[in-house]
Amino acid sequence: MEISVRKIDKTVIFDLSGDMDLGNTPAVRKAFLREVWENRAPRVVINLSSVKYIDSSGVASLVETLKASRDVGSRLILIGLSASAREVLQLSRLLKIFEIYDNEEEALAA
Amino acid sequence: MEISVRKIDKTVIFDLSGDMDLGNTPAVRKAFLREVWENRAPRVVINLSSVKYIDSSGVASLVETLKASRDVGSRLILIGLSASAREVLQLSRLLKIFEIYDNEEEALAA
Amino acid sequence: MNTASPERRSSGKERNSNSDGSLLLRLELPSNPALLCAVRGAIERLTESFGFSPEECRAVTRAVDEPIELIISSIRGRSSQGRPIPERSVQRKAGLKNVEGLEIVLCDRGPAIKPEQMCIRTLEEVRAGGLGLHFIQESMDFVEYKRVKGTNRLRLIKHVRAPKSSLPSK
Amino acid sequence: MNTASPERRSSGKERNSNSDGSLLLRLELPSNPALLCAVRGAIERLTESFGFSPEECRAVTRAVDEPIELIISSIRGRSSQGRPIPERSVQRKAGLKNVEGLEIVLCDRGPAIKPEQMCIRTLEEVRAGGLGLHFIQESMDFVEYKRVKGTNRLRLIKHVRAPKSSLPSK
Ligand SMILES: Nc1ncnc2c1ncn2[C@@H]1O[C@H](COP(=O)(O)OP(=O)(O)O)[C@@H](O)[C@H]1O
Ligand SMILES: Nc1ncnc2c1ncn2[C@@H]1O[C@H](COP(=O)(O)OP(=O)(O)O)[C@@H](O)[C@H]1O
Repeated sequence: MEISVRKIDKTVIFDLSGDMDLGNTPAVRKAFLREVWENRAPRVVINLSSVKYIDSSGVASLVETLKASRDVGSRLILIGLSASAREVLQLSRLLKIFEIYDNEEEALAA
Repeated sequence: MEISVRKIDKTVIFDLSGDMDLGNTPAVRKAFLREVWENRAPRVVINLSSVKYIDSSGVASLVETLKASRDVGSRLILIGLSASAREVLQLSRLLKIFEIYDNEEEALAA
Repeated sequence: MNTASPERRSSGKERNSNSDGSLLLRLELPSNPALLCAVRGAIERLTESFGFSPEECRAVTRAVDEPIELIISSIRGRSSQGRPIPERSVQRKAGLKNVEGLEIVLCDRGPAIKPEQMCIRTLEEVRAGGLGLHFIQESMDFVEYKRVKGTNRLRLIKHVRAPKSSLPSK
Repeated sequence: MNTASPERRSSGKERNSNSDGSLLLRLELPSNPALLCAVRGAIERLTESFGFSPEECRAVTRAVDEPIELIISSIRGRSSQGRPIPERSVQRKAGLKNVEGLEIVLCDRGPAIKPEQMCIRTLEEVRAGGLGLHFIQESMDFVEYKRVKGTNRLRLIKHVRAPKSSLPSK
């Protein structure tokens, strides 16, 4: 799993690629939470378009990031969900909890 | 591996999907050869755009089909090669032996 | 980790099927999360070749991946016990049951699972954790957990509903 | 099935590395071509996680798939011998060698390979067949064949050239 961070105006965008599983969610979670807590960007976008698989620990790290972003008053947006990622959030009944858009354009316009 | 055959004018088009490996090349080979020998279409197109993997037995069945088509005087064209399929033909030094186009349009215009 | 449906549990055919010689594939791996991708890769492709729909392929893959993660976590002491335990191997067998489904048996020699760890939490509240078991239950037709002579055995079965292509016989 | 390069063959480190306890994954399967896809799925994903380039991932996958096909064919009597032989299992081990490459050992209890079967044909003429061994040689850094106590052992090694990400330690 590779993580990189970009900034467009006041939006922080995480680009992830690879699978989000037990092997890397501790690192991913840390990267997300540090960004949310330290920089308190008003909008954080997690780009999952190159993520093939998200497991329950990946879902857990997304939930923790959502909670942290609510705590600091920033908006968390997920984009580029694969069928698998959508199914996992659906199964977890979290599809309606997250703010989700198809792509970056829509997320930045939202 | 799924195989289906279509006809556009005098061109026979095979649409394959799945992997071409030892498990299915006997069936694929048979389908190719029967079409070439029985119907002797002037042009046979093998659409590999949904084929992820071709092994040496798959390459062998393509070579046999090429030889059969030369025997009956028809043209064999391969389209939609994946990076993997291209590499396998390259490794086999067959990339220049086959008539290859990107897509159906180009094959039909050729 | 038994299913709620009693008629499935009492099916003698299903209970014995993993010893009927129809072993398809056996995987053995140390409890290293870096290997999860390889197991998923194998299951993804195997389920495809069984004629499961793409959704079903993903569901079975998830249902195999999640318990292996639970096993790795429990063996590595990341679980509630909180103490590190020597790493043990995880095995997976996939048996073909009369060409009507896929059976997967996960074995590990980690600590026994306590019944209270096996309850699926309600999904009403938004919180991290407790999702793995839920994914497994949602994805499979039959789920059974047993502790036999120091080995945890988790059996998972998924039936093929609309077979597109059947597995070629040997 | 030794490589032409003698300095590789004489490397004691490489010769012993598969017994150094760095087993990553062990796969056991009957000689059924329907399972090839599962083995490829596992190797594809494993090589990705090792940081091999997409081309290298495909090359290693091919180099593992082709000899298993040869084994299946030889066990099933599809090979030159022409007579059916009882099916046996194929095993695969992948060991990590000092985080610098991937070692794969394929074992089978089929008939021994005769030296004359091991020669790679010239690719000058256009004909079907004889490509499998060529794909293996072209794809791997080290290839070695041994017959040990009724077991054929084929060792394949691929070095990681530009590691993008290393396999997390346990
Ligand atoms: N096969 C298993 N091996 C080890 N532990 C298991 C197994 N199945 C379930 N568990 C235990 O079940 C509990 C619940 O798992 P899960 O639903 O994934 O919750 P969480 O997301 O909090 O880990 C965990 O504490 C785990 O230790
Ligand atoms: N590990 C192996 N097990 C069994 N047979 C093998 C093995 N490696 C090579 N062979 C033999 O090597 C020969 C050449 O294989 P290959 O290059 O793929 O040619 P072909 O495409 O004609 O099968 C085959 O006859 C096969 O029986």
